[in-house]
Amino acid sequence: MRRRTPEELGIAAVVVIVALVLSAISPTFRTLENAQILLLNGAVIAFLALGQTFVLLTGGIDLSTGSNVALTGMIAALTMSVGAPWWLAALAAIAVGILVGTVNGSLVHFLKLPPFIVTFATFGVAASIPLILTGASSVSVKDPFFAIIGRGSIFGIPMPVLLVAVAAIVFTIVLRLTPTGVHIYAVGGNQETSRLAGIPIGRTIVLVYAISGMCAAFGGLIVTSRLMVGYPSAGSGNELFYSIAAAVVGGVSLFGGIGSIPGALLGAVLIATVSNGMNVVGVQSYWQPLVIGVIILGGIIIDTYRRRVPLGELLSRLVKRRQAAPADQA
Amino acid sequence: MRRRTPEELGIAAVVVIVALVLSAISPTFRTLENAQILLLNGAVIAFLALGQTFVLLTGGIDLSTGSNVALTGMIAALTMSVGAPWWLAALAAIAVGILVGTVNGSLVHFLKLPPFIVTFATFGVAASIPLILTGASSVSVKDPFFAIIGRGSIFGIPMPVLLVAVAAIVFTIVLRLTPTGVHIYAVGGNQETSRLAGIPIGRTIVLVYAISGMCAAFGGLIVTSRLMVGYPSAGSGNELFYSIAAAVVGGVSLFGGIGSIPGALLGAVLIATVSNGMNVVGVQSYWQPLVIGVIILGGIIIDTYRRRVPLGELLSRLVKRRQAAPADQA
Amino acid sequence: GAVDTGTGTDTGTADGGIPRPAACDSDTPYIAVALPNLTNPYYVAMKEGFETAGADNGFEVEVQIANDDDAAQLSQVQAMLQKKPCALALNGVKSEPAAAIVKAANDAGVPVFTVNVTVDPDALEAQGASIVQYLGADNYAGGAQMAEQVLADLGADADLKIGFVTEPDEVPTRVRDQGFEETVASDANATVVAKVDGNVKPDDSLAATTELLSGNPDINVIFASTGPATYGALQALAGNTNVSVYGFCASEEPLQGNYKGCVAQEPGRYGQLVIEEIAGWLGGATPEAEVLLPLKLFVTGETPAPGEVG
Amino acid sequence: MERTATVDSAMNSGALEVRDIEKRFSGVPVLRGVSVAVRPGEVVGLVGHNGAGKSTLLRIISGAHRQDAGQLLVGGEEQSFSSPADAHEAGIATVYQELSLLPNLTVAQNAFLGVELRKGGILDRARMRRETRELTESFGLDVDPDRKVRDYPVATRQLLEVAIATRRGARFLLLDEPTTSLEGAQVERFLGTVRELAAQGFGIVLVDHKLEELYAVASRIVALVDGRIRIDAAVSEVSRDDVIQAIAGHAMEHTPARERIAPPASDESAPALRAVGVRTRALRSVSLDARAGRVLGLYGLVGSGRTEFLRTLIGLDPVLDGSIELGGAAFRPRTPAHAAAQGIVYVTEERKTDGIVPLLDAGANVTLPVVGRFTRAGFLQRARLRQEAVERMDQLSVLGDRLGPVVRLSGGNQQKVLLARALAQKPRILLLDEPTKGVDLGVKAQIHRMIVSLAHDEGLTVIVVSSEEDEICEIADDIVIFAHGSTSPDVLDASDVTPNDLRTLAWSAA
Ligand SMILES: Nc1ncnc2c1ncn2[C@@H]1O[C@H](COP(=O)(O)OP(=O)(O)OP(=O)(O)O)[C@@H](O)[C@H]1O
Ligand SMILES: Nc1ncnc2c1ncn2[C@@H]1O[C@H](COP(=O)(O)OP(=O)(O)OP(=O)(O)O)[C@@H](O)[C@H]1O
Ligand SMILES: [Mg+2]
Ligand SMILES: [Mg+2]
Repeated sequence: MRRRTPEELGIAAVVVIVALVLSAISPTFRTLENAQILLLNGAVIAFLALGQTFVLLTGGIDLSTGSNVALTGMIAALTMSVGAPWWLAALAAIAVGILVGTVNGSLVHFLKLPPFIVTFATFGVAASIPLILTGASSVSVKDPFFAIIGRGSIFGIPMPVLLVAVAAIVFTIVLRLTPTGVHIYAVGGNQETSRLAGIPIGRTIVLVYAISGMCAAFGGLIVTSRLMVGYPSAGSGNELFYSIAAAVVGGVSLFGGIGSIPGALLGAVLIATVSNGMNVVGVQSYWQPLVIGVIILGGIIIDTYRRRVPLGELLSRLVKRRQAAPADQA
Repeated sequence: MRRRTPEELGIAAVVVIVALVLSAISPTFRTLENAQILLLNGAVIAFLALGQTFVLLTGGIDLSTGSNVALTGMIAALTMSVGAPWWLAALAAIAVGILVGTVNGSLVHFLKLPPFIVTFATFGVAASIPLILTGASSVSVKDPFFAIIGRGSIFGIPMPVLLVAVAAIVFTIVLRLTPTGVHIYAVGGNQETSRLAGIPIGRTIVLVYAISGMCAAFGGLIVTSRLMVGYPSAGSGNELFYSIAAAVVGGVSLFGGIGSIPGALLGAVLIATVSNGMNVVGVQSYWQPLVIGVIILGGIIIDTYRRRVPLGELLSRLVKRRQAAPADQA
Repeated sequence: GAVDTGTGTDTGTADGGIPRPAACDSDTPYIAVALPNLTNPYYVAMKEGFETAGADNGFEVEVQIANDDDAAQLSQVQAMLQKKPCALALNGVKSEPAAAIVKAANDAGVPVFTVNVTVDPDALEAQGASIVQYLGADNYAGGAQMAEQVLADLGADADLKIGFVTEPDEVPTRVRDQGFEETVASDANATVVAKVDGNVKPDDSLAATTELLSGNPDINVIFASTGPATYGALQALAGNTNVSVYGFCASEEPLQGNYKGCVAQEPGRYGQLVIEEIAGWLGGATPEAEVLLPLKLFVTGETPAPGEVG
Repeated sequence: MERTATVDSAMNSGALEVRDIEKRFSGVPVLRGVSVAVRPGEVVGLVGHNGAGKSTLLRIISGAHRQDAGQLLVGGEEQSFSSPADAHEAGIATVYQELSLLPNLTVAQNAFLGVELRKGGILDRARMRRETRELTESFGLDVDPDRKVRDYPVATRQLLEVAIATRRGARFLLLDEPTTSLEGAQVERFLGTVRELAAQGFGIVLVDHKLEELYAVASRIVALVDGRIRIDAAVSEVSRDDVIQAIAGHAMEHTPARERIAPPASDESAPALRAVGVRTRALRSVSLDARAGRVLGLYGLVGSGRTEFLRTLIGLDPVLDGSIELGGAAFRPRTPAHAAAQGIVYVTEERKTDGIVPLLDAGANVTLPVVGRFTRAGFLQRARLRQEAVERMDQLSVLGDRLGPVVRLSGGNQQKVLLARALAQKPRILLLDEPTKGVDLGVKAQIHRMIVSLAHDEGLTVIVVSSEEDEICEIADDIVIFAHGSTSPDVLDASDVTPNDLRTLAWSAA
């Protein structure tokens, strides 16, 4: 019976609560335009969080994703600067993103290295290449149609938001409805068992890192297209951190085997909402890290509490809480 | 027989190899002064890595440690700015560092929250407080004797290096020779099993975060004392990342239960050596992230390989490697 | 003795004129240059300025990049000081921590020429350190220039709702904000509505600006205190004609539409000027304590040339 | 604490008793009012079908779970344990069903976990090492106190855990299926220890599915069925048949499984699987033939290399020397997936490490290796998958919440899930390592029949490793004895061998 309520409900509730509070504080927060802006600004982190979710599900971590944003964005800009059309540039960026991921996955699997170190190394490599290629300067995008990725919209929904939505749907299908999805959870749940069960572990691991790399490429394309310039420090800010936090807030375990795409997406929306709310409501920039931290913490406390206690029992538990504690937390 | 060679040997060998190569390339690298500078610069990351090791051993992670450097450094500077002597300021900073850690540990243990999120939140809080307290400006250190922490030296050994050495020895003793140490490994090995064995899990978890907070405070004191100014963006660079990487490079598992203080220390020395080497040898700034990444990766490959194959067998294995592959990776 | 308290030696050079290290009299005097990073094109240009001018003036110039880490910059400088340079040209990562670097150079008897980022005078005094010269843009004037331009364009008593896209954690940007704010205050109808943090990055500035406007739809003027912030703010505005953008110039971005004015620094030239100041000093001239360079103003229809950046 | 000191304190204190214990998990009742007592010096044998609630009861007494209702008394005094540490305090030591030593710690560290000896604030490692050695030696274990527990085989770990439990200053010992990994001689030795401990005044609760073992040591038999006590009587007052009747719900036919259907004559054609002089890191020389339609039993002492051999067949350890043939053709095991492609399927003896994926549900665990077979256009056919899982689980009578994480199933039911997984893979050659570990006696007989039938009726080649001589004799057609990583030269015909012969043979080989 507890199982029936989806795991993501708690974090969804938190998102709603935070949005309601912000709407109450600021009338501008609750406008449709602001909702668009919120989602648009959250799109890159959401993409990274989606990719990261795959990696985390197998018990890995992908630190390279932030600088992969810069690398792929730069690749797109450079490709266009030599005259290629926008779609070719986009493909090139995605190919490079997947390549970085494939390298990560191969090193992790075939050399049995800790993912933290492997992706730390590729993080450095991916950060250096754009700097080396361009001498730290930016590269303007030449093909105006490239703007469609970051600035276009369909029925008023910004293209990056659509891309995230499509990716989330596809990824959810992959995880829930294909053998690969089962394999990903199994590898993260118990790699030894998975090996004995004949699951192609190598393929699974390389795949998740490749997906993460692809997501980073989409992040790079969005950033570059929104600014219409490729620059080497893109994605070097809080993106990586926030994207991992988004996944974890959404219930993805750093130890593998637990979590879902909708959860990670909701985590990203929560972070986007809070970040947007800060600026819209006008919280002083010094206070922002503190407020973000406290809200996320509060959210996860609510969520954790809900997970442990089925919604129905919540009230009665609150009364006689003391007695229940030790054993069921096992 | 394999047991007899300490786990840390591989990474020590890597440090030696890297140092030898750098010495061969650059005559300045192999000077005594440069060794001092190298260790001095590595001191903050080493401290953070030592603290992080405790947390990682229990299967947690401490992201707050970077901004805790800023917070504690600022506390020291502010304490002196109201007239307190340097040692009182140092104690105040250490107390605040421990406090932050204790809050982390308590939230992790008592509310059963993911360490990533808890310390992500305290990271924000610890980053905001110095900004709020001082309006983002720096606070000059008033007591000249405070310089002893960061600039002093005994027998030519810089004080921060001494502090790291003392801390490493004390921590090694704690981990290897006290019940608390055994409990830390146990909790990281399997928390449920440890609970069944009657280990005081709560105390252990709070303790490791407190130690990490204390190490951050030492980091904060060193930074502040070296620059003789408390400033709110201290520790906000690569410190956090590098300190975790140092621990992992040194053989500490992100999943808990495995690793040692000497290992983490060697990891920190490796990172310090590589960072210093880059600058001394004159690797172009654009190339540095790439070179650092590749060297660390190379180091960990050597180390992993050594761990898997006892040194003696190494040579014969190298010859007929193909045949041996599948099973040893288990 | 065995124990060095690290409280420093009083070299006495702080008050007794500029020291002249032996290296200054070699054939190619060695000049140490410390810059914060190379990910901002600003410093790329400055580095080139240093290197070209160094070659022209017969110096051996070594440029070290701190990757925005103050402590790393300190140790980089310490490393270069061991090679006994003739002078140190310092663009600190942050104003206050840089004082420790100056102090280290003072102790080594090496004169310090600072550029672009001022070293906090209080911190210098607290540490008993001194610099020879500060050379850089007049940030306050830059902000003020933009405010004047706003008032000239929109009217001295225009109803202004101003939003800032800035970097509140850094001194130069705060000084620019201050210059703008204090100058625009002459218009009684001007109000500063909100300030957001653009992190000196175009993407963060883009996001922050969209949110700034979303929260404050009545804003009609944006002041962006850095080049990347200006660029990001412009991208955030695409199509929105109600808002005018003023700020420090985005690199090579033509001023058109609602991008109405910007001021530019010339980091390459700053590097060159520092070298020339050092050369002049070696030739016997007395360097001025402060060289404040006016910023170059650009208005609608103009485009900053390469190297002219905010 | 010294054992003699424990005896004294145990003598003058009363019984450990639970009254009307109730426990639910997610609303589902598991214990429905259980009352039972154990007095010092007494061995209570606790039996019950898989999922009856035995482990849950033990976990409540040991403070690992909290009961929903009911009381817990020690020496007539009501206790309230809020953690296992409290139970330790009250003199209760527990060996849990799932091995719970910490593999990343050394033997000595595990032995003194939570009760470390100190000298001047730091660990007295020399003394702990010494006492650990004394302790393990008294249990006949040859282990190095300074080696990590992960280096030792399951059986050793199991005995080690019991040994450690006795030295925690305990008066009561709760042992949850402590013999599942032990081979015959070890079991006997272990039972001797239990008797000795009882004589010293320990009150012992022993959970075990093997009635012979219980009848050998218990003074009282308690049968737990569906969360209620069905039998609680002195051994002399209750017959084995009564117990079986209570647990399995029906009297068991005593016809040995293999006599039900005659095996095909062992023909002289090429064996389905042949090993010739196989040498690996852990095996010296293994040669044997396994024939289609027959069950080959591998017997040997712990550490003799049986598990190693099975794992070598699926490519987990490289073959250094010798050869393996599959249906006459040379076969070089590469990976489990590769072996599975040849129809070779392995069921592990270590559920926790490489058996289950703990947080996936039971059905997903069953169908894990075959998900790829249930797809259409690349997508899972979830209904068919579920159906397959349910069928397999029904076949093996998996009881409990099949939709929750498999780790929440009782131990025996997890074991059934592993077997169900093997069946789902439709193997040609089935390698079973301790297949009925922890399975209750009703289902065990059923599994035995199933194994025999898979070979005899469906023509599979089955290789079974078991430390239970009875089991081997019951289901195997041929038997090969392992010792020190080598096989005995001759194949025994199972119909000629008694469990006792097996033991003698294994000992003489070793
Ligand atoms: N932590 C838990 N959460 C939910 N259900 C549980 C949990 N632990 C046990 N159960 C359920 O309680 C029931 C009794 O389990 P228990 O482990 O006590 O059985 P058992 O008698 O020891 O069986 P076995 O002989 O297989 O070991 C089972 O249905 C099991 O699925
Ligand atoms: N005495 C021992 N000390 C340390 N490791 C051992 C010992 N005996 C066996 N091992 C290791 O334990 C593992 C399992 O042992 P093995 O497969 O030889 O046992 P087995 O005959 O299957 O016995 P069982 O399955 O009954 O435990 C192997 O990896 C083996 O190398
Ligand atoms: Mg059980
Ligand atoms: Mg075995």
